[in-house]
Amino acid sequence: MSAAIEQPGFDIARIRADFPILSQSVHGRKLVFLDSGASAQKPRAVIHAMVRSMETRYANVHRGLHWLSERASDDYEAARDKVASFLNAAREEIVFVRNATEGINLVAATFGRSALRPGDAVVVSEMEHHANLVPWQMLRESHGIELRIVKITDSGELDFADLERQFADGRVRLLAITHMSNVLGTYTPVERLAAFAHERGARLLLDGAQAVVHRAVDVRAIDADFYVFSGHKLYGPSGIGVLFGKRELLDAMPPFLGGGDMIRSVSYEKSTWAEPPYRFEAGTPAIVEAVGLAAAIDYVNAIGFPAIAAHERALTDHALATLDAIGGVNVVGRAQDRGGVVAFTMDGVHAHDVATLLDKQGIAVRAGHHCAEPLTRRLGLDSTARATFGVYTTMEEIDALAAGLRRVQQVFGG
Amino acid sequence: MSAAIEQPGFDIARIRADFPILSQSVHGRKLVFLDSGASAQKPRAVIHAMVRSMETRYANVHRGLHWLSERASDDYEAARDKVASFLNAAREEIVFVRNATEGINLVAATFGRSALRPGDAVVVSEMEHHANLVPWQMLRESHGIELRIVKITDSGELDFADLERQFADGRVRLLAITHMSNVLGTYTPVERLAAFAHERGARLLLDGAQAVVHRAVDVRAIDADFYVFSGHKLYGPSGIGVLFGKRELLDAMPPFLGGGDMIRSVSYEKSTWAEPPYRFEAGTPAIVEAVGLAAAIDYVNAIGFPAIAAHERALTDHALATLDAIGGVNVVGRAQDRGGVVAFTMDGVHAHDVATLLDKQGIAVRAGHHCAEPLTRRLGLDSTARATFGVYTTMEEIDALAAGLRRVQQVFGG
Amino acid sequence: MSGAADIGDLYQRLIMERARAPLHAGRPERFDAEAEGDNPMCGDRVHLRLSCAAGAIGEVWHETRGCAICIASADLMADAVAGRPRAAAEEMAGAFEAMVASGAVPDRAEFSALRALSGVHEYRSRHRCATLPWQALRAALTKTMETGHGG
Amino acid sequence: MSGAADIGDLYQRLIMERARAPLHAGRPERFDAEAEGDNPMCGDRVHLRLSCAAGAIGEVWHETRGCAICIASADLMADAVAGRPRAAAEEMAGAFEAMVASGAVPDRAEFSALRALSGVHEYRSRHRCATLPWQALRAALTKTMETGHGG
Ligand SMILES: Cc1ncc(COP(=O)(O)O)c(C=O)c1O
Ligand SMILES: Cc1ncc(COP(=O)(O)O)c(C=O)c1O
Repeated sequence: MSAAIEQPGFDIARIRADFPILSQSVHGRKLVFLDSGASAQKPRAVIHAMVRSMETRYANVHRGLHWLSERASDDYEAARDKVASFLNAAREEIVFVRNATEGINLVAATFGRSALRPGDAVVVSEMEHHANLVPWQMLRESHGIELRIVKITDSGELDFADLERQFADGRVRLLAITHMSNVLGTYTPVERLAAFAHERGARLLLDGAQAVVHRAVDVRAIDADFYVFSGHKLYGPSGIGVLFGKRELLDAMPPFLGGGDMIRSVSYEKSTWAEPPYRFEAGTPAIVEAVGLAAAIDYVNAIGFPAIAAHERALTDHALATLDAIGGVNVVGRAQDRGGVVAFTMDGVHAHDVATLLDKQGIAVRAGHHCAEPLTRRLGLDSTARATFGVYTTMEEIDALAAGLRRVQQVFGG
Repeated sequence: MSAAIEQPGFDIARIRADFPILSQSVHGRKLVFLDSGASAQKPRAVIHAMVRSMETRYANVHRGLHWLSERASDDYEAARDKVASFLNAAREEIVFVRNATEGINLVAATFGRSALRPGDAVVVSEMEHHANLVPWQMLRESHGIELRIVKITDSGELDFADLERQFADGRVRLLAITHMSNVLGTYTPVERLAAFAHERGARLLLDGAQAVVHRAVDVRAIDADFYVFSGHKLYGPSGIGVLFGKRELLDAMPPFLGGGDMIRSVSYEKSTWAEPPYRFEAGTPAIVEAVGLAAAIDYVNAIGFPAIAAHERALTDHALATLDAIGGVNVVGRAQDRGGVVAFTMDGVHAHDVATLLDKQGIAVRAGHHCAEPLTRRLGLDSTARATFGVYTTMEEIDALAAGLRRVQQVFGG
Repeated sequence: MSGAADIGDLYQRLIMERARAPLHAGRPERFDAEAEGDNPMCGDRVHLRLSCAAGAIGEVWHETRGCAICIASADLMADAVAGRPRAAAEEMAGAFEAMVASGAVPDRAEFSALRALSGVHEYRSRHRCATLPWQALRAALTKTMETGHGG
Repeated sequence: MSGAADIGDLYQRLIMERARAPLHAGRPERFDAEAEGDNPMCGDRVHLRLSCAAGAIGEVWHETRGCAICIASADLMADAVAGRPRAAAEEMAGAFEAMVASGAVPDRAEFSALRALSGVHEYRSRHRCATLPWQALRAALTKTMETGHGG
């Protein structure tokens, strides 16, 4: 039945065949991987791109005058071009980092310490991942900024009335907010947030770690000032992430880490910095991982975001309907605009026990606070279980989850 | 002839067969890769370990309660154990970073800002890579430490008389120095430096980016306080490096980047930090790359450092003899204890032209200041060409380099 | 894949009973030592209180917020250490942690009930759930000794 | 792999001649504009000085510390732009950079000697060596215009 609502033109069987790991068995059961929101699996195209880089085109980049180094540099910079067009940015605006977390820390340490003054305020929301909270707390400690938390509504959406209040005294210089919650699945209205912030003289940083996987992102159209994401959630390698920053902002920012490649010239008295993006990439970068990320972008582009979004919408609708139909299972987050992240609790059963008992059935979900401890408390909870969907997730897997949850209830005598 | 001095038990043909890239042709010539000091090539074992990780054991680490996540966490933490025993450290003392550069920046940003006070001095040497100079310059700017440069002798060794002078006023709190110069090939006497620094109340950071590839390193025996290296120079993946720090030092250090995984608990008012090493690993780490690094360590351990060191000593002796025999070629660096890094100039020919003309012959060397601009100036030079050796380098390749250099001289009418 | 039994081997009857209706849950009016253990990664939290006399543990009470494994572990621990000399209880804590780490059940009478938790071994990420109460016990015992309390 | 000819195609006779014995090297006593270009990545440095009159370049001198490609490029540039109106020289700079980027030689008389440098195209990491003198030229011309000098 479920298969019938599959999108036309979206050949799920072929997509699944691209991911070697999906044919694994776990505890003797077929793997049902519903933890892509933590990190996605890698298609063969990504793995092959990395192998090819290491087997045929590898050397250190930028400073080599020989053939292999030129090829490796070409590949690395082509990856930057790929990311730039993926986000609709210029290549100078794309900085390679380790992950979304490092991207936000980079902004906090450079923009934060140069463009923000003690007493300026940074606003984040109640639904941030720790990656978009802790760096600002650390900046509060070291630099004396004020950190403000904008409320969310009970349905899991940004509370714009509260946002107005947070901005009322005119001291907010940066709004740092998730583009998609990794617990509630909520998409934030980013164009509106950009206009809102800019009208009030603040910059907008978007944490796109979740959003970028599910939707086409156009940083120009959004008018975002900073945008971060991680390669590993986008079917790309671990160890590589992206910071987009508007050119004039990056130009004005001091360096982050010091070392090779980020300098223009070095003397003991004074060193001068390279132009962006190189200013922010100290030392040997994640060369092979950048190549893998480029392959991941090609992969999702080939499927196409309209198809991906439709697929995930169908999965999410099905998941919400299916889980709601199980008595005692409570989905958290009811935003109007929400995506393939479904967190829930089960009456009388701790999320850890849910996850362990699902795992025994081959079903991988995550349980805990999902690196959003304050949000979990805001919801009045200690932890939730969470199923997240990727391009390879099927309707049958959602049905398997529902069946699995019923078995958990049986074990707990429900 | 050269082959005759090959080490017994060191099967160079078999080793070369482990590295797929070495069978490449460049400009129609057999590749002679003499740029391992910039980044080494990857043996099949490393590539396979990464592929296996992505094809069969991949998920995000640490927070998962399901089978794949436990496997990925096991692998990631087993890589930490592997690195710990590689350096003879405890696993809590091993922090995964992107590269040696990030490792030094981490120490500068955390130890530097907590254990050093404005007015305290940090000593580096004239032969540092920018990675071990620029972070201290940045700390000078932001934190008011004093940066002192200890001289090297004309043979390219540390000048201990000058080191005494630099420490004379008792204000030095950290000696940060390379374990092996990436230009001169000099090994520094690290045990002696540790004793020297410790007697004077200073800590010792060693930049092992080059050394760790060529020699067994025992941080306990050395009594180093911090030690950094990069995976990519050790035949491992890009995007992963290591910081070793003595446990009591790491324990006392504040975090570096903020985000997931590095916290103990998070609330808006106050977050508390995880224990080392996790305190210093914010966000999703380079999981697959850690696995690849573990495979690289297995690979070099299987060959064995005694054999590697002997091989490279033979190569270096041969290279020095061979290049010295070419009139107009001048090797820089004549330290007593030196390894497989041979930088040189050619009379009347700029290093860039040397590198390009060697490349045309399939021979990959590096040219420039090798991220050691102040050292290059100290040597009275603008740039040098540099050949560096790895486990797969052969005597014949050194002969090819010598022949190639003679051809460069012909082109330049020598 | 029909019923619940085949997937629930970790969740044996004893564990489920104790998780649902612990025998030693609660907060006594009087006690000689207390300690908390928490695992911020998942929010599990155990608050232990115990009576001591003449170098031996009297009774143990726990307030546990957490998963079934954690609650059952706290409750079975309370059974197991009641009346034992401090040194013996500490030794048991070590033996329990070793059982979880290795999966091997110690061949001793005191583990006849505790063995129900040996299955946790297979779930490395759940080890902490089972050992948290024992960590809290160690902390409580250390504190008692420091203050000379109940000695 | 016998001789030098087969590897030295980039290093044509003209380039080698100019690198060894540049015709326009040196520092004139009088000049109307000057500019420096440097590539800190490799230490290449070009110091240009030029005379101007009536909106046109007179003569160009260079002091170049760098590789053969850079020296030869500076010297051939000095030949090529001497006597040309500023706008024409700037246009040539663009055409030269395009030639290096694409490898395609413009079909124009002014490039009869400059074409010797088209082979740099194949060596992406050397492009900067060839274009550095032209960047310095642009800088010198911009400065002349700003100061109204030599106009
Ligand atoms: C001595 C030395 N230190 C530090 C580095 C920096 O290494 P990475 O670029 O991997 O951070 C290098 C390599 O370039 C080096 O040779
Ligand atoms: C919304 C959100 N932001 C940030 C992150 C951090 O990503 P990473 O761990 O790759 O830095 C995550 C993923 O864990 C996330 O879901």
